[in-house]
Amino acid sequence: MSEMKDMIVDVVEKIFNDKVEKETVDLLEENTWPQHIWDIMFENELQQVAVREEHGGAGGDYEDLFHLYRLMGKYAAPIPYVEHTFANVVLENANIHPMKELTTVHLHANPLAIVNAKVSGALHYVPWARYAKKLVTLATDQGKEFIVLLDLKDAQMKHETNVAAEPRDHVSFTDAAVVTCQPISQEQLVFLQNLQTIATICKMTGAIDRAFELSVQFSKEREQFGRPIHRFQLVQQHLATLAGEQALTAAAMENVIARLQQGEVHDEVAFARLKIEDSSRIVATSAHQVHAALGVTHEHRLHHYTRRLWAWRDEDYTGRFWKKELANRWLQSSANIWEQLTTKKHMEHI
Amino acid sequence: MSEMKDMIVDVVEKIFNDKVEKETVDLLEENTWPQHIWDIMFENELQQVAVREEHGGAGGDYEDLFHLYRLMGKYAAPIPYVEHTFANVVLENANIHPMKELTTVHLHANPLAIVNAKVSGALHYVPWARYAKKLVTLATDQGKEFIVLLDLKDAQMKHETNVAAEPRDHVSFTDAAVVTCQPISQEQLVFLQNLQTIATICKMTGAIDRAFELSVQFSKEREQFGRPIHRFQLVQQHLATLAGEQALTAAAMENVIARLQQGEVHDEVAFARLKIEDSSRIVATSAHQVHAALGVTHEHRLHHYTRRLWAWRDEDYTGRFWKKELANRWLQSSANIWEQLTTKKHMEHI
Amino acid sequence: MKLPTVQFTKEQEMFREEVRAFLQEELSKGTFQTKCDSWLSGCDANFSKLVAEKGWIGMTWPKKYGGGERSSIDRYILTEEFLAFGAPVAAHWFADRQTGPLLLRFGTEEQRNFFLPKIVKGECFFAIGLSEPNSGSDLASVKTKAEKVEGGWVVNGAKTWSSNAQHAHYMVTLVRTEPVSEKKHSGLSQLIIDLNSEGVTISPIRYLTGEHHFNDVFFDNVFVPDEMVVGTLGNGWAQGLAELAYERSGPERILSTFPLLNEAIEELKRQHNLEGLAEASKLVAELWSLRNLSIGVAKVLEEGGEVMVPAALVKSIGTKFEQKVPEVVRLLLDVYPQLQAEQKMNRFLAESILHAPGFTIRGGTSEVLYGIIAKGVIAG
Amino acid sequence: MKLPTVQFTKEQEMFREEVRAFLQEELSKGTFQTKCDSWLSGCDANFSKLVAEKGWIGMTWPKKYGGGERSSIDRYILTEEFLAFGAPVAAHWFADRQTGPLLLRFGTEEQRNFFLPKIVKGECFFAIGLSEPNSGSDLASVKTKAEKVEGGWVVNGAKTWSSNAQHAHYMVTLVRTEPVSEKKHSGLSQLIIDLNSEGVTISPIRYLTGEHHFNDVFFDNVFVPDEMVVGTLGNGWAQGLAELAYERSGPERILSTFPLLNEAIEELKRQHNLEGLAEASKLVAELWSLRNLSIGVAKVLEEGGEVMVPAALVKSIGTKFEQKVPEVVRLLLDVYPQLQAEQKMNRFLAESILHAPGFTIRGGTSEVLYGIIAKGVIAG
Repeated sequence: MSEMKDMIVDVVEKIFNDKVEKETVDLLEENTWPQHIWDIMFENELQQVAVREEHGGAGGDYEDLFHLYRLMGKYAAPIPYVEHTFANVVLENANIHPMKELTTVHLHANPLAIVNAKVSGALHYVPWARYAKKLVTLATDQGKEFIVLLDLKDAQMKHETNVAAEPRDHVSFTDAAVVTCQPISQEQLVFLQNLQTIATICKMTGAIDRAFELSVQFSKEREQFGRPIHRFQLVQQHLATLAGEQALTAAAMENVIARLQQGEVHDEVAFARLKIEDSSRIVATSAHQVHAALGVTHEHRLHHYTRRLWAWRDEDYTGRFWKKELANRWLQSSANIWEQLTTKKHMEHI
Repeated sequence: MSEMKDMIVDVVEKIFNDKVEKETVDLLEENTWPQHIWDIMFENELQQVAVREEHGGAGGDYEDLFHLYRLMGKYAAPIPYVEHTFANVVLENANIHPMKELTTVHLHANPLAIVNAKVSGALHYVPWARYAKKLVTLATDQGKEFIVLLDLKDAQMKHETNVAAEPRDHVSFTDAAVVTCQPISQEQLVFLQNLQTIATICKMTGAIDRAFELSVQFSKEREQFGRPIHRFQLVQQHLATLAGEQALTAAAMENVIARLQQGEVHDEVAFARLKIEDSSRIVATSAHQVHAALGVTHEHRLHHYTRRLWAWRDEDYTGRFWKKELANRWLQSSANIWEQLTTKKHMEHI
Repeated sequence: MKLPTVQFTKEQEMFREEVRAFLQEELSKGTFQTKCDSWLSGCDANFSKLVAEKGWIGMTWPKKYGGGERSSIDRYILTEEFLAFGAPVAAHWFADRQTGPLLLRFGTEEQRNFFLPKIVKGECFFAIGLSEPNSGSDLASVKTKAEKVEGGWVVNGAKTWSSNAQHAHYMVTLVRTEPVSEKKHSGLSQLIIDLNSEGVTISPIRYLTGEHHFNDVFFDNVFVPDEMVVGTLGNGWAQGLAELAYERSGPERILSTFPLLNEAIEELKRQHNLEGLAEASKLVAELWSLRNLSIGVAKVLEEGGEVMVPAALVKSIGTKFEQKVPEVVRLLLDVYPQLQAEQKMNRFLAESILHAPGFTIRGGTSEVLYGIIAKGVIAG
Repeated sequence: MKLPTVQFTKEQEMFREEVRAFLQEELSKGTFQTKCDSWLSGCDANFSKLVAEKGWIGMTWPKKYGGGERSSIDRYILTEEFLAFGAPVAAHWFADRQTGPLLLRFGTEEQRNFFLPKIVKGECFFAIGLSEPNSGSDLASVKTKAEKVEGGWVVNGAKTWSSNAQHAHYMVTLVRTEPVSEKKHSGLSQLIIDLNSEGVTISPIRYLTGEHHFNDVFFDNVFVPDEMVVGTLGNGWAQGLAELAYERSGPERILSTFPLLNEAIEELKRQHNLEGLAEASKLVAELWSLRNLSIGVAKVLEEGGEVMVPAALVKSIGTKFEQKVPEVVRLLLDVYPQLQAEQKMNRFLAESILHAPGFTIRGGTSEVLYGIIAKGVIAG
């Protein structure tokens, strides 16, 4: 862990507390976004966190970056921070110089094809593509996989959104030029799968943090039948459920990151991803039930968090992907599940 | 529906109320059973319900019989009534004369083999075999299926029990004589599968009736923190859950029987079986939680019902069997599920 | 709890076929597009007009008011088919489900003669004014006040969560006609308020998706003539409770996400996915079980029986089932929820997920229902 | 709620291997047979003696009392391995988990010197006397009374649900040493009662399976010497609360049905059942998540931090998970639950199903825990 973690987290939380009002998040639904917040982040060099020193990095490591991702979830920050910084993580892992201009990333499916150094193919649900200049993605050339950097002005684009109104565009290329590309090994790809999954886990953890906080606050303020609703056993049950899922997901995130920092992350990424997918359902259900009618209005900000949970759980490398992966790993192992759980594995990759 | 249904049900409920004390049910755990209750049932010709007139039947039809099965569950009646009467149902459906002496039945798996008119093979978990004289089961002879009646004195037997301490014996035959046998068509077998499944549904419905009743009663009598526990919201939630499952399973049972009586039962048997399996879990969990520590003692009679639910849900044609059956049926049908649900099908069999 | 077992007659089955053929045809003509939760979100006056032409609004009401004098089981079948097809029935929904039965039970002959024929023709839509800002589940804490004046009442206050009030002509409004006494349920009355009256302001409450289904309705010295009082003055609470049974046990508490389940099973069949079909069959079994109960309640209602507790049961379990459908389906199929998607599955999944939180809140929260059921059960 | 993230050290991993090798050997020698819920149902003084010989009872306690002065993380690892192997640890369980820490915190030097070395040697087992007939979740409603006499106290009353008291030598007993005042939590004290004393009667409460784990313990003018008072007179409630944290957050609230899960996954592997393994992986993910939390609480406990709320969380969610395991496993595999079965799967499934109802009741019902958690959360 970098020593600056707490400081960076404090700085960003302060920025978001000041600048990311509910109305700011609502902008996405009007098909625009608060560029000024992006710019403030830039002025504070926050897009450079965890970038390598030789590439102009501002210090910090993956752990710091991941804790910022959690804040993106906690504030439903309507900026492509995760996408841009993770695109740069991918580029650096492929030994490509990271980008300053807005770049997005799409790894988990539909690799494009490279033919005669030109790229063709279509990608669904590319985050923030309409606002980004560049795209980092996978492409195959004669059976080999490459990380490619593409210019989005070469793309045909159809604007779409996820259920949280975040941009998820349909992007297609026909014989587009490759800005740059590098081959990527299977081990590197697995490592990037792990990293991207952790990124999603962190965003979701943050959204759960907030859905829990909002519910606690609401249950103190809201009165029914003459007393604050947190005095009712059935509301207490919801609060206990929410507190439990929040604690479990926060601990899962921290444990996965700790393992990553020790170079020992393995099945834990899958476990944390599966758990947070299930927690999302439980948290969204209980948070909405506590908030009752007020929570389903657009005016209340709860939906900024629950809709993100509903969107994010089905994006990137999902629980579906990871549970199949676990099944395959276990089938190939003679160790029983207790041994699997209690024996650290050193990452084979990178 | 036979007009005598309410009368028969009243008679048996009265007998059980008088005679089937908790201690009577406990006898099974001491490896004995209350023969006198069997005898009283016999004196009242209750073993003859739904038996054909020409076979000495006492009137009544399947609907009457099934309502008595529900009472067997509701009183955890420690007698092989369901087994004996259902064995006779099977015999009559195979055009074999029903038995007066205690007979049991085992249909759902492991058919025995007939070679040179002799039967060999082993059956697991045969209900009440140790006390029965005869066994009705399936056997195959050169690829053809038969309903066979066997003499249990020809069997080797290992005493086993289910989790409710009911006798479920391991029974094996080596070149045993066939008392009588008749070939059975696939359609007849499907019909018997339906009937046996309905029988189990009825027993389980009765056990759910009682687990619900006991919980309501307990929540009125038990005080905690100075008031009856039914005044606590979390107990109310359990009571509402139990009331719901009781209502759902009772309605499911009645609907299946109504369809059967109209000769139109089809997917409904599978639906009711799947539902009652799930309801058993919900009911056992909530009933025990309402009863708290007292409910897990042997002294309290709740376990007579919950243990039966846990045992019966895994016996005969289970949810596992029926959900596969439904999947296969649907795959072969061009009708969508709404059409399946709302269009009556006439039984193809019998 | 013992409910009757209803087996549909041949005539009823034929009626179902008739409704289905109509919906199939309108669907293929593009008159409507299937939606999940269409009884809230599918508001289309033109479609309601088509339904009216078939004689399917107020179909159980007396012929002298334009009704069809059909059985409530026929109406049950009709409603089921609408929901299974996800047809846009929201415009006439409340008038058909609640206002008509209310007027038939408590209304004056003049009210019946004036309103029912219009409702039946699909020309008069109603909204419901029950909840108030800050009242939440405590429905009896009504603050909207009607003061007696010459020839009528002057209403001041506000109602909230009024579905589709922006398209409705009238609102059945629960107001306080006597000052608050010890029993907060007393002194309440139901008034029919013309939503075009002076002093009425309707302002949208946007749903979390941004959709406009719900409204705040404000009353600023709105005059309501005496003849618009429904039933007995001061008896509004009891009259309102009677409505709740109609509101809680219908197929709309089971089928709101059915179009998703149906589509999912069709997709699993296309994939020859036996494991998936087997899992989905458990949902269908639950649906079938709930439906037996719901039809049983409909039968008791028709016979004038008491259904407060079983109706609460159907609602609490049924709406939980509706919420469960998208959560199970998304694990059975690889599908990305998206409201604007071209693929039906993606769209139905998004609609179901986004509307799900409301299912266990609207029409009585599950928490309130548990209390009602438990009290009923304890009282025996 | 912020808990520390614990990563095991190399030494700790080696310790785990050591425990595992021991258990593997004893298992293959037939010293014990794996059971679900073995910390309640596996009571074997001989096995406890073997554990004592390894220095694994009271392993965190000071050396001067015979302890090993090892970390609570080591003890956590040890406990996990016992439970994962379903080893019969019930005999020394309460002395090790609760009585030792209680005496170290509140006991006199004499008490420590007398009891701890015996416990460590596996020669002295304790039972807990907390619940009383009819007290249920209302633990503070203690009626068992101790009256002051020359040189000690005379105890009358009864305790219930005392696990394995029939095998224990002593019982830490919560009694009322002052008359009931307005605050029912005050005036309570903890006494160590020799279960061989005159006037003590232990009678079995059979579990629903017929097994004998629990007991009623009656006190009829039982004399308890002054030196057997633990801590401060009248402070028994507070002292007892401190014990609860130890009782609620350990691996025994997560792993009671683990042997079944382990066996199920091995079986799915044998069947090459990828779908089943994928489903089972969700349970393992839950287990992993709970374990992180439980270990975090253990770490805070070791550092003397406050864990009332997170311990209640671990217990309420962990025991629900323990209950869920058999219900998921039985749907993944074709297995018939049977207590006397030869096949491990059938036996583990029966043990898990039959013991499951107790998980969410013993040590604080889930209903009581929800209240504790919610109050903690609201207080911030």
